[in-house]
Amino acid sequence: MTATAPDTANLPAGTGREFIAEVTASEPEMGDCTLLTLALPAGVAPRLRPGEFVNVLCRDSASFDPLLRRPYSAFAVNPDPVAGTMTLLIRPFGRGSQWLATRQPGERIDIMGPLGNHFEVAERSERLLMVAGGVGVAPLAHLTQEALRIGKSVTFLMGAATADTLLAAQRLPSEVEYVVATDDGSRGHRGFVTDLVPDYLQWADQVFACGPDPMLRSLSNVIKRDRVGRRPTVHVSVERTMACGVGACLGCVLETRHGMQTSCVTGPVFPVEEIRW
Amino acid sequence: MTATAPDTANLPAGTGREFIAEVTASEPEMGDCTLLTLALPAGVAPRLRPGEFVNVLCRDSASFDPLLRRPYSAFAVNPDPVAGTMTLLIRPFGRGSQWLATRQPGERIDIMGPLGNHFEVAERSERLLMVAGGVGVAPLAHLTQEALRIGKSVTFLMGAATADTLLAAQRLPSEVEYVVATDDGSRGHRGFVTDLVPDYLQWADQVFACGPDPMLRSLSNVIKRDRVGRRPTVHVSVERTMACGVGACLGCVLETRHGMQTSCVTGPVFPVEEIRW
Amino acid sequence: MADLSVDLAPGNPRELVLSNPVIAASGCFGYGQEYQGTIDIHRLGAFVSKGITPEPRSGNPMPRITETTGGMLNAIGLQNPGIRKFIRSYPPIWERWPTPAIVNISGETVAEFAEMARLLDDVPGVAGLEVNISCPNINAGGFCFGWDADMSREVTAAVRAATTLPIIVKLSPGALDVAQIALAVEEGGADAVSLINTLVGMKIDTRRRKPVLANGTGGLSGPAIRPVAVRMTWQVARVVGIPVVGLGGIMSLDDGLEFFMAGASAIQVGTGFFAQPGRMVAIADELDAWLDAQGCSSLGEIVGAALPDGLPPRRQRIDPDDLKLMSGDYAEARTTTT
Amino acid sequence: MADLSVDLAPGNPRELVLSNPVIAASGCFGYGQEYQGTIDIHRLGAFVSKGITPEPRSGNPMPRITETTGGMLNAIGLQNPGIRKFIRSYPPIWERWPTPAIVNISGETVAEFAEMARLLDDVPGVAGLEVNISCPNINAGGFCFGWDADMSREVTAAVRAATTLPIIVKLSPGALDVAQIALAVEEGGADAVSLINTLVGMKIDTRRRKPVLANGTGGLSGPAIRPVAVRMTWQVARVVGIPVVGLGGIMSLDDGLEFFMAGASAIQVGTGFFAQPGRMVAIADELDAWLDAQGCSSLGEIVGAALPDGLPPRRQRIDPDDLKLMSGDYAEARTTTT
Ligand SMILES: Cc1cc2nc3c(=O)[nH]c(=O)nc-3n(C[C@H](O)[C@H](O)[C@H](O)COP(=O)(O)OP(=O)(O)OC[C@H]3O[C@@H](n4cnc5c(N)ncnc54)[C@H](O)[C@@H]3O)c2cc1C
Ligand SMILES: Cc1cc2nc3c(=O)[nH]c(=O)nc-3n(C[C@H](O)[C@H](O)[C@H](O)COP(=O)(O)OP(=O)(O)OC[C@H]3O[C@@H](n4cnc5c(N)ncnc54)[C@H](O)[C@@H]3O)c2cc1C
Ligand SMILES: Cc1cc2nc3c(=O)[nH]c(=O)nc-3n(C[C@H](O)[C@H](O)[C@H](O)COP(=O)(O)O)c2cc1C
Ligand SMILES: Cc1cc2nc3c(=O)[nH]c(=O)nc-3n(C[C@H](O)[C@H](O)[C@H](O)COP(=O)(O)O)c2cc1C
Ligand code: FES
Ligand code: FES
Repeated sequence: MTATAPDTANLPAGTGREFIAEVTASEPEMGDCTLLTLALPAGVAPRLRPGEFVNVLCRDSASFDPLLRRPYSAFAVNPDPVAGTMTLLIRPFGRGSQWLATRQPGERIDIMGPLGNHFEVAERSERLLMVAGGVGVAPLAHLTQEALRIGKSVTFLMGAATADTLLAAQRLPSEVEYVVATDDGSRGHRGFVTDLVPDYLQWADQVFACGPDPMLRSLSNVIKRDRVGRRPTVHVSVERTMACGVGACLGCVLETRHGMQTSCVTGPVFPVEEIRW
Repeated sequence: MTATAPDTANLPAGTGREFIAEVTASEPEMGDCTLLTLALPAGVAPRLRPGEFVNVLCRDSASFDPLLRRPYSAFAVNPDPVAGTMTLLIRPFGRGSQWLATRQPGERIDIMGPLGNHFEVAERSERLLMVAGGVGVAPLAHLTQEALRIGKSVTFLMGAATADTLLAAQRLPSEVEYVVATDDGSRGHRGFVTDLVPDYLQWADQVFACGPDPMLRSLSNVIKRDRVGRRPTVHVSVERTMACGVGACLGCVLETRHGMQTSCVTGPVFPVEEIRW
Repeated sequence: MADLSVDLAPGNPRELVLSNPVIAASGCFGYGQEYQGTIDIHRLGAFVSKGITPEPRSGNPMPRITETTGGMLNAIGLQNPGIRKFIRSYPPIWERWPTPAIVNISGETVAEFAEMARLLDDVPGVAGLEVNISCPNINAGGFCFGWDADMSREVTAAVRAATTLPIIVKLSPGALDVAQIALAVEEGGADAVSLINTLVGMKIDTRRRKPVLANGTGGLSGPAIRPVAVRMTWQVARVVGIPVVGLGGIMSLDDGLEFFMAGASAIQVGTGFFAQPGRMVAIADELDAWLDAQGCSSLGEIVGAALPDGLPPRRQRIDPDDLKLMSGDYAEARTTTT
Repeated sequence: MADLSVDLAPGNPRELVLSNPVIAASGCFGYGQEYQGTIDIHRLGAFVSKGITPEPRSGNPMPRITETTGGMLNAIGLQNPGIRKFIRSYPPIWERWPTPAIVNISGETVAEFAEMARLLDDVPGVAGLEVNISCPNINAGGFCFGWDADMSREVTAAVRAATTLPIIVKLSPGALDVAQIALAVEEGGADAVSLINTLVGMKIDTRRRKPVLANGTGGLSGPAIRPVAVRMTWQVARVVGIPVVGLGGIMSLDDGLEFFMAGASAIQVGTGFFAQPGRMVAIADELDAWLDAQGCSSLGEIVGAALPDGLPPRRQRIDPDDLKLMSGDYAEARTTTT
């Protein structure tokens, strides 16, 4: 009987970091991806800071397929203390993401979060550069939303395989300068998004990046090569396979200057120079 | 990639005993049960004889929950050689039956069958007595359909817990005498369906029964006690957990006068006196 | 069209050549007839019969099977007609088939294994033997043959001495060090090893407060055990000079590729047949297509691909007489050392 | 309100009394802090810390975890700060908690185990030890302590001689006969045994043609292994006179009931926390309600319900001095026999 207990079993919504969220909207984006909006229990949305992630149970509780949760960054947040929502950008890879991407409004999902550290925008930083690769665009879209709210100016660089897997421009506030690169040159610069970075290193006070490891590595090389001194500071959000999401299993570690550190608690955001690739 | 291959992978519909069937209709019956109608590949429906069963994969092929197939008897068959269909009566127990009971028209299901032996109506039998317990009604409803077609007369005894879990009378042809028993007496005889059997032993040329083991055991006792000589002959369809459904695993055996016999190939129908309860 | 053929007894003049490396596992494919009409069994490289014992066995009481997460438990109890009736019933049918039939034998003493091997030695229709050493040795207090290197070598040598048929010894996952057992049976004269047999498990019906299976414990099979099976295949393939047949939870081509890359020259499918027989016989075709896509002209190119140092050198073909001779030595060796 | 309390060290004057029998398993619950804010950890009967070693360890390279059907593989490599830093960091926090904290220790020699036990003996905040004998003994060619009865007894005796803390010895599923190992550690002075640790498995990334885990092999946990864990719990609970703690794939109350009925006095939950922490801490409440519904006034009424002959008689409480004494004997006995 417990095997078929609802996900809600013993989860006083809102208290603690495990809660049930109801799907309120679903729409396609970036080709095969899905934007899934979830109603959050009172008090959760305001706490959710850019770069933090949630660990999602991508199955009903009676099944074990897949067994473990899947981490997702918030793409956008409505911080209303009562009617707050969170929007996830989901690219279908395997079992978990396919399950999550196909949830319909009204369905309820078991979520843990907010988890991990977040992107820190320094008081005196005025100009922020975002460098996004693929679904790595998610936490940076959220950060952009926040940065504009507190009056910063943002340049948003995005790279993708083809034009139709780029984030649609209208998904970003109009004040944002949006520059893109595609592998096939079907839109914007033909090549890597990191090729665009040098032009903005003078301009930017801070750089924030998220994407596949190869992209982050090439970014770190660009920085080593072209950055003058220690400015701009560069923070990257890394992606590692996770189990617990709270620092309990040590399965998601990253080798840094300070030794092995968990990407779920000490990360996922790290100063680029601290990571041992 | 193979992990997400469609169920249809390499199944030339209609050839062999594993095929894909599309759901054409679903309606509730007998309280929490579902009547699910499936379009069968050309040639299958006419081969399906009363008492035979199909072994149904109750999941999509990329999941292993549940791992094994679930056996179901046909409740009704439209033997059209081209547009033939089969209707299953599904009571929700656990994972498999719940999955199957919630399939919608248009969905495709991986089925093995027809499997097992069947109910034999003897040439010279005129009067047939059906004794059904719960979902055991399924193969007997199919048998009744066939028996009437070849001009036999049928008395149908059914037992259930309560009135609302009895098969609705209109599900049976009007020529059938339908007599019911309920545990709580909410309709018909209060008590076991087997209590009704003695009154019909004189009348019947053959008795066919299907239901839970306790019911079949009590039937066999009634027969031992009240049957005069070897008539009527009594055949019962038993239910055993199955894996392969084709006699390959020896997991579904039954102890009979002739030793251990598979209920999936030698059965599920056995002469009542041959079973060692 | 890559070359999918494999010889599972390269060291044996009688050979055991399969047209493709997908084999139906023992106890999951009956005696080869049962799935006819459901699938074309000749799309398989070979099949292994249900385990045979010297005398007829009626097996365990019911229930004999139950499901677990990603797997199933079985306690069939080796129900079978006994070696003599078996020989009269099935090999005559197999004789007319293109697909090699391998006979799985289970004994409770070394002598029983040897006796069955002797009876099967020149039976037309029998292409090879699979020796199931996951059985208790009643002369060793029910201690499982496959858990002890000496006992495993002894059984193999005794079977080797009784027949020139290709011998596949099926290893037990219960052993402390399966690689050590594999080396022992290689010494004993095995032409190949297969692994793994089921893990011993139990499920309790919490309503009835007793085990679901009448036998109490049962053998765990299915995808749940695949990681254990791949690991053991990898450990064994690194050290033996004879072909390794990998099995345990294979439900798709990708699952099978794990075993090939771990060093298996062929794979067996058991529980998978219960769920999706159509997909199981299609694995060989999918493998063919996959190899083409990878630009491989033969299966051999990926066998052991995941082994740090690749496969060890293959054992050379042995002279017919030496076969029995070598095993003879081991048989002696054992009798002196026990 | 049934009585859910249990003493896991009935033979030990220092006792190990839990308010309920649901324990967080080692390596899945960090050092007790990590899940705070997610769940109320004090709804647990106790928790076991991540495995500690004498010296700090940075663990294995990444990837360290991957999923399998119904389970997961991990190869963390015992990343931990080392016993000394550990003692400074965590027990002072636990000291203020109502929930008993059990420290899991992993050594590569008998001396290392004894040394850690000595250092922990009177550390406030440490309620007991869990001795992880699923580690290679570097003085025995990397042969796992938990695979050999003598080595298992020796380690237990050495730990027993070094501390009067309640000792739970955590058994390895790799042993040939886990019941024999359990009896050996009972002789060695263990207050309780816990089982099972992970099975060794491997998953191969067929695209990269190498193992998914950087370490190659990893430990298999989760529902996939539950049938093996229940079987071993059942085998051990039938023979030992000390409490048995069952674990392996528990994801719900019903899963836990299988272990209780197989003879476990308490259960541990590991992988389950990764998936559904809220449900794991609710198991004790569900158990309470279930026992009421069954008309049981205490958990003890169902412990061993599925054992043919029930639980063997409990070992009597031992005099403090005898504790070290008895173990002393075994320590000697061993040194003479090795
Ligand atoms: C902190 C963090 C934040 C994340 N945020 C997002 C997000 O906002 N949107 C989003 O779509 N994803 C995000 N991810 C990645 C997401 O968690 C994975 O894509 C997801 O776990 C895949 O699960 P699955 O069950 O679908 O795939 P699995 O079944 O686990 O894997 C299926 C196949 O896909 C491959 N695969 C799985 N994950 C990845 C990956 N990340 N990259 C490349 N191949 C992969 C596997 O190797 C396997 O071959 C994030 C990951 C982390 C750690
Ligand atoms: C030849 C044959 C014909 C059948 N025909 C029909 C049919 O026409 N309609 C129909 O609804 N069912 C029929 N069944 C039974 C059906 O196969 C089972 O109900 C089904 O397998 C349950 O699977 P599950 O995954 O839902 O339950 P599981 O997840 O396997 O079990 C869930 C729970 O239900 C219990 N359970 C499972 N099956 C039964 C059962 N049969 N009786 C009582 N408790 C059970 C289990 O013990 C478990 O506790 C037939 C069975 C056989 C052997
Ligand atoms: C129902 C059943 C019966 C089996 N009978 C035998 C047998 O008689 N002899 C044998 O060596 N293995 C037997 N096995 C083990 C299988 O051959 C195989 O080793 C095991 O199931 C793992 O493979 P799988 O996961 O593909 O099923 C049996 C397995 C099952 C499920
Ligand atoms: C990520 C991870 C780390 C583990 N670390 C340890 C450890 O340090 N010491 C130990 O004795 N067991 C360790 N284990 C084993 C668990 O404590 C437990 O025995 C095993 O996972 C089976 O239980 P489960 O299926 O509930 O997870 C670990 C398990 C996992 C999944
Ligand atoms: S996911 Fe467990 S420690 Fe990070
Ligand atoms: S279900 Fe396999 S023999 Fe009947």
